[in-house]
Amino acid sequence: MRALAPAVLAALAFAGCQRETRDFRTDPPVLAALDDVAPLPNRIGGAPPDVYVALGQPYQANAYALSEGKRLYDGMNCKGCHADGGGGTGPALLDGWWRYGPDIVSLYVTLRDGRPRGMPSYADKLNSEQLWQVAAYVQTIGSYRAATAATSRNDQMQSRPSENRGPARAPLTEPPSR
Amino acid sequence: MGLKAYAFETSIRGALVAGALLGSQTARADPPALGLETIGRLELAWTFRTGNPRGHAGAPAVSGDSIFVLTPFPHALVALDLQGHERWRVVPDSDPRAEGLATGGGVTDGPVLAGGRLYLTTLDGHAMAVEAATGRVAWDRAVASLDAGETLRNAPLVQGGRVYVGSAGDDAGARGWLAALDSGTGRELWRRLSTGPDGEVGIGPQFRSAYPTEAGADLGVRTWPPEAWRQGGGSPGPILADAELGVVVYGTGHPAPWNPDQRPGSNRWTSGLFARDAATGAARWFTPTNPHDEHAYGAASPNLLVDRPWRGVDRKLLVHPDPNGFLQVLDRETGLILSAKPIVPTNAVSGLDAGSGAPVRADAKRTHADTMTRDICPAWTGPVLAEPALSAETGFVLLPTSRLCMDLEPRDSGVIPGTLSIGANVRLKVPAGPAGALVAWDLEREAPAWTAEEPLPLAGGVLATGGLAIYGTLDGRLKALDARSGRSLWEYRAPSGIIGRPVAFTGPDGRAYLAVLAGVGGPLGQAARGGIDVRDATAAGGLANAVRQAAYRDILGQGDESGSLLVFRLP
Amino acid sequence: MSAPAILPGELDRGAERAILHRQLERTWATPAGFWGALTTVDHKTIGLRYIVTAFGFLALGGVLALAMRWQLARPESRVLSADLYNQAFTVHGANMMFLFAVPVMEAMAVYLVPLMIGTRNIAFPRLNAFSYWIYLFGGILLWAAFALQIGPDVGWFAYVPLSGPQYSSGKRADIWAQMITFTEIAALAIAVEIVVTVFKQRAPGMSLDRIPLFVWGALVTSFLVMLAMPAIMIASTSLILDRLVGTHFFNPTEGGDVLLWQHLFWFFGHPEVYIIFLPATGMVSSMLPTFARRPVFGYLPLVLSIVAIGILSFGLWVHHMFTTGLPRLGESFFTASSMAIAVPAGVQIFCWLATLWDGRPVWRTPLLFIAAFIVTFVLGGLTGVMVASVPLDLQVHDTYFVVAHFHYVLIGGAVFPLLGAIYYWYPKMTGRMLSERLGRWVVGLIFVGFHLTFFPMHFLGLQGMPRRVYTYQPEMGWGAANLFVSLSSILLAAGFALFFLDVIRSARRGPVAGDNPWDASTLEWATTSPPPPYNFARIPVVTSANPLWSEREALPVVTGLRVDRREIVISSVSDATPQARESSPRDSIWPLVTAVAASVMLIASIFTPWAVVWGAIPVAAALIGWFWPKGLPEDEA
Amino acid sequence: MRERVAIDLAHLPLHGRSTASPTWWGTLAFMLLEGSGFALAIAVYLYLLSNAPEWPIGAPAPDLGPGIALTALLLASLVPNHLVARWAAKDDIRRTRIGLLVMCALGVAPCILRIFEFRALNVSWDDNAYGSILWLLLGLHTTHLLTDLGDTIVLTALMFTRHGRNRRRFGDVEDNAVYWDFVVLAWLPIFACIYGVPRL
Repeated sequence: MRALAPAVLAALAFAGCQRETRDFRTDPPVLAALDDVAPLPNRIGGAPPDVYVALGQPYQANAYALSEGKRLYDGMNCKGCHADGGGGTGPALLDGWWRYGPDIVSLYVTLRDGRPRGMPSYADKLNSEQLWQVAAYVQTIGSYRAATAATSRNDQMQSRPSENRGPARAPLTEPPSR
Repeated sequence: MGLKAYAFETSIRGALVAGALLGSQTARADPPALGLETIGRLELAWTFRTGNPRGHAGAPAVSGDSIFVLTPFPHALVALDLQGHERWRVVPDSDPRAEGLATGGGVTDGPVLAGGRLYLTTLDGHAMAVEAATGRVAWDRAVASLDAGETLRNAPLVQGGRVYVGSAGDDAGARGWLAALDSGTGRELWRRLSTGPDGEVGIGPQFRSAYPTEAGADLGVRTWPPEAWRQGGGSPGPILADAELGVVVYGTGHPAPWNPDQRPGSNRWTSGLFARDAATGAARWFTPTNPHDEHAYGAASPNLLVDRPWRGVDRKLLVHPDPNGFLQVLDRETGLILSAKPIVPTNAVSGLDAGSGAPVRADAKRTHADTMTRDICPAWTGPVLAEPALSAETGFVLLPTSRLCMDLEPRDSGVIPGTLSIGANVRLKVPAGPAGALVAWDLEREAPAWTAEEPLPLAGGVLATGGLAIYGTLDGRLKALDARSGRSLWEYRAPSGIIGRPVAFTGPDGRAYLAVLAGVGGPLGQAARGGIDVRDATAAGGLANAVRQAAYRDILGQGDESGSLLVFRLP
Repeated sequence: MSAPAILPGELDRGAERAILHRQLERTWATPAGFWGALTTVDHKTIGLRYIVTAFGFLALGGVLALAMRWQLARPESRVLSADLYNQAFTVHGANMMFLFAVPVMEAMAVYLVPLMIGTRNIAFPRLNAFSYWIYLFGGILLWAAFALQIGPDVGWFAYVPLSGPQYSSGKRADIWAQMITFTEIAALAIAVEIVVTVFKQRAPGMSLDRIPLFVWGALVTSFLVMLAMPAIMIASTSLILDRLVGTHFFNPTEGGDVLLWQHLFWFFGHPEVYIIFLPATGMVSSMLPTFARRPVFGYLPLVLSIVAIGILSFGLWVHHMFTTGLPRLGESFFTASSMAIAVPAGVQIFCWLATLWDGRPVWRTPLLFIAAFIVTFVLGGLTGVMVASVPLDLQVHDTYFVVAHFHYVLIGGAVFPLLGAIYYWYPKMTGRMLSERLGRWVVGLIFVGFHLTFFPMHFLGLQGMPRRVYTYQPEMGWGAANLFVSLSSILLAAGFALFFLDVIRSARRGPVAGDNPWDASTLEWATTSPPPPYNFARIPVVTSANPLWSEREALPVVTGLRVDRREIVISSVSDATPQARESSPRDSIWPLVTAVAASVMLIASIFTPWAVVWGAIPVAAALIGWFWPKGLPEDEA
Repeated sequence: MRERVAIDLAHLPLHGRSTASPTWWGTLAFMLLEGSGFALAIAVYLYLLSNAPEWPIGAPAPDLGPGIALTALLLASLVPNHLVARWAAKDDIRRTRIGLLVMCALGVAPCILRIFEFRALNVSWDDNAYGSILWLLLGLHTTHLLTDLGDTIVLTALMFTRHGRNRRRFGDVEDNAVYWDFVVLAWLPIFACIYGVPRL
């Protein structure tokens, strides 16, 4: 019986752990609410929608969401300009020095509305959840979010060291020359 | 020697004064002209910083005592006097969205001077005419649509009162076209596409191909999967004109998307050479060089028109350094391929089929969706990116070559407006040995006369004048060689890598000048300036992978914050 | 009355039986209490623990199976979400194969082999303790992951590319792969122990032709484990490397190959079936003579077919891959060898039938289970011959036909004999009998429930119902059969529930068994039930293949062993001539410490490769603690 | 059950050596299972090779220098290894101690060379499958080198303590020598794969 108390306590503590949920379909009202971002007037940074916070920022630390983001990054031709983060016609993402900053809301707005220098809008191609997924994935390219969740390399041509290989990659300390 | 170079009027890239003929015509006993003896004394007169960091391709235009420079996007057209003082400047409105379609570093070319006017095209799709004397804009037409993924890269060709403009943007899934505008008003006279029904392509009764494979109705539709021709690519390369025959000649770009399995068929009329009636745009002939292009080669390389005897008969020739690595010599009256020899190490194509003119592809280097093919030579960039030149003194064709190879993995991709539907993973590679070379090609022997090896690929055009071959390198060296032997005679270290083409001219003061734009960029120089993260091997069309190799690493840091015009003068 | 003090070097010669027992007790017994439980190296304690844990996992896996049946009972049911269903069938399969079937067979060997060959403890008893802890931690890893909804969701064989870095995000597939590592380390450790125990610790006189058939089964199984399990270690390591550090073993674009996974997996996976099946046949061969009341018919053919099955099992792996488009010749070869293995399997069945035919069968519960096994396994074997032919396999691959087939083979071929074995050896393990009346109910419910559950699945498979789908549409017409299957599974579950009930109840209240309740012939029945910590006060000397039947008056034994240290007899490999009096290690906490350190290293290495570097340091420290001599009598030589 | 004493075993030694020792057989069993691991890793190598249009993939063949040096060193270490085994069999504590010190040095040296060997592969584990299997093979063998080195070092330390003068410990030294033989011999096919096959 003495052994039972710690066991029950351990089980309770375990029960409090966060579950990794994978919803394959999100409710339409949530989808609508997820689009309710409030960017700052210069459209750099801002506040995420309430529902995003209420859901516990479900995209940035969820491996499934990140890999969905990666899949969309590939399928939506992001690679055509940004390659696998190294850039080309579009700016590089790997270095983490971004024109509109590292904030997830900036990324969301960038993807949804586009940016003047050639970045197209994806508002009519992706729903809000997908936009969040891509934004969260792009954030991991620039190493702004290390840690608890990451995608891994794809089964295709090796383009750069696997995302989760070795210790987390820190962003460059100096902006690269433009 | 029965040889005539179409150097200026028909110049592909718009320099009024270039090549040997002018040099020899304007030569006076004193002061000396640029030549083998005098080149050593050439000295820098002045430089002009353009303030634009992109790659500066092409050459400035020169007229009397004025030099005209069109900077890269966002463009400025600047007129300078021969002392380097700015006379006037025209800054066209620019649409920044064009940057998103600026593949390969987004280099542009121009301006072209004709009849006292400067003609230019802008990356964001405008064709313009500007009065050379005053800088007044005579007309300004939006001819290409960014919404459709179209941009304008090549300099216009001005001839016979018409301005010929070719679109770019096959990586964005745009259909390539060639348009003729009225040089006086900018009114569009005709526009012919590279894919689609015969009516839109301009295939009619005039069309006679040297090859039987090109006969048939609506090949531009039938050689594609249903509707695929609507985003089929095929953007024209640099345009040449032969006034005598009344034709314009150009190569068409690769079909879109890169993945060959998404577009089974021979994909007419991409990746081949077109000759069109200069007045109506009707096609005269088409010679495919890379049908059902599997390596994104296309055929849009800079060509040369040469008139010389061929196997004892005087012939009008088209010298076409095809991106698949073979230098092809065609009869430009019929489109018949007379000769095809590799100018760089190749393995994707082993030779040409005599009957159809089609390349014989090596099975080991064919590409398929989701399959990586390693070490395909040459790379998609092709062996010759910039203008070759004909050396009048020697008769050699001077070819600035690159010897890159690539790993290519085509993947399925859809066309999404505003994006580039390349869909392929590609890594460029520097094979063993030098990455570039200036090749002096002897048309007579169908073999190189000499080869000047370079550690980096050559991405700028060549100037042949006074028995010299003058060209710049990606690591910023401007070099002059003896065109007969390839012996190095003179070298100058520029502040940035060079992808432009030098021009030589004689000023009103009678002194010999040499001008060149420095400013590294373009598909082979893009990585020099930063903005590319080479940790991703596929960045910048795979260039990052090459830059990570020791042989190519010298290019890093060659970029300058601003391109510049360097003007040299003999004392 | 306390035993007199034990003098250093004292031998067991003169002592009275009662004093000898107390002296041995003092030397061999594990101290009572929590610390003793953590440090014990007694193969019986560990074996029992192993068995109980494995049956615990069986129960958990069974609950998952019921949940899946609940979900599938009706079309478009919403009991489990698609994601949860994916995890459920993966965890069910992985749990049953890696946490129940293999470990329980090895656990039975850990418990029984030393008793059956007449020695006092298994070889490398500390490794044995370590093996259990590692196994337990691996099992907890899988189930904790499932509870956190990061359970693997890629099928129990985790085919790439689904389980690879691109399509399986998060750590789910890594948890599967690392769980494999845990259970394989545990299984390999036991295999080494069993081999060395059987080779070197047999009672004097137990030459090769006197080894009980279960021990033969365990021995051949151990060799299968040692030769086959490295394949899955290489495979799961490559998978983790692909996922963690970006290697390209399974990335076709960079020269890897997805079929490589299947080759490696089935090179292990097919012998795996025999790793489960061979001990089960050994159990049958060992139990049958007791209830047929005669020595087993055809001892030599039985041994040879065990060995033959062991060897042939390595030539079969490709028959799991017929649908991958292999060369025709290869397919024909593997079809032929799949058919060939039916020969030794048939020899076994005929030997058993002959034993029964010639004997005077006593129809107790274990024998009923054996009968259920023979019927069911033959049916499973028949469908096995069907799927071994390429054209049919192409048709039924990945359908419920295959689900039915392998449940017939695994439950019919391994679980039925195992349940019989539990009924048979339960009195030895606990000293009490299981209920014969309930036992007949258990056999009946499980046998009927099993066939009603799985036989209709053959038809579902032929109708095209694929495996691993979380639901199906009403128009498919599978609803009625699925409902029937789901309802029948309740019957099967009830049988197992009754079994668990009986096992728990009888442990306290069952009739006292005595040393040899079945009047069996093998050595484990020569000692008390349950056996003392030292198994045998004096090591027996073996004179025949059925020693307890041939030496009915008095069992010949050896003397001259020390009582002040844990001492066992080492004998020669072929004819078991005594060679040395070897010591057997005492209890130690270090195996547990090492297992904890190794578990931390293995789990952390799911997240960072550096865990292997830094995690190796505590593991090495623990191993030094494990092996460093403590100056005990056992260290003498 | 009644018992009758049939044999008295008091005359038997308190510890078996060589084939009479369970440790010896345990070592053999571990060699068998590790050997099958090596064999399977080599099978993976050959399988990938048979699939590849070119081999090695996208890299020059590994440089020979460190590999040959290491192989020579390993083969040379067999001599002192067998001497140590012989001295241990004779229970010669002094020579065994010296021999073990030599074996420690001969265990450290290959590990140092191994660092250079990884560099000499000319390919990274994440470049392509060829690099992956090369690193796996070399890593697998390095693990064995390191574990046996650790084993040897601990055993050496043990032999210098009061526990050293014990036949059981001499037996451990013998078993350790057998395992080192295995580590060396297992290297030879791997060496042939890594360095020989790409040059065929």
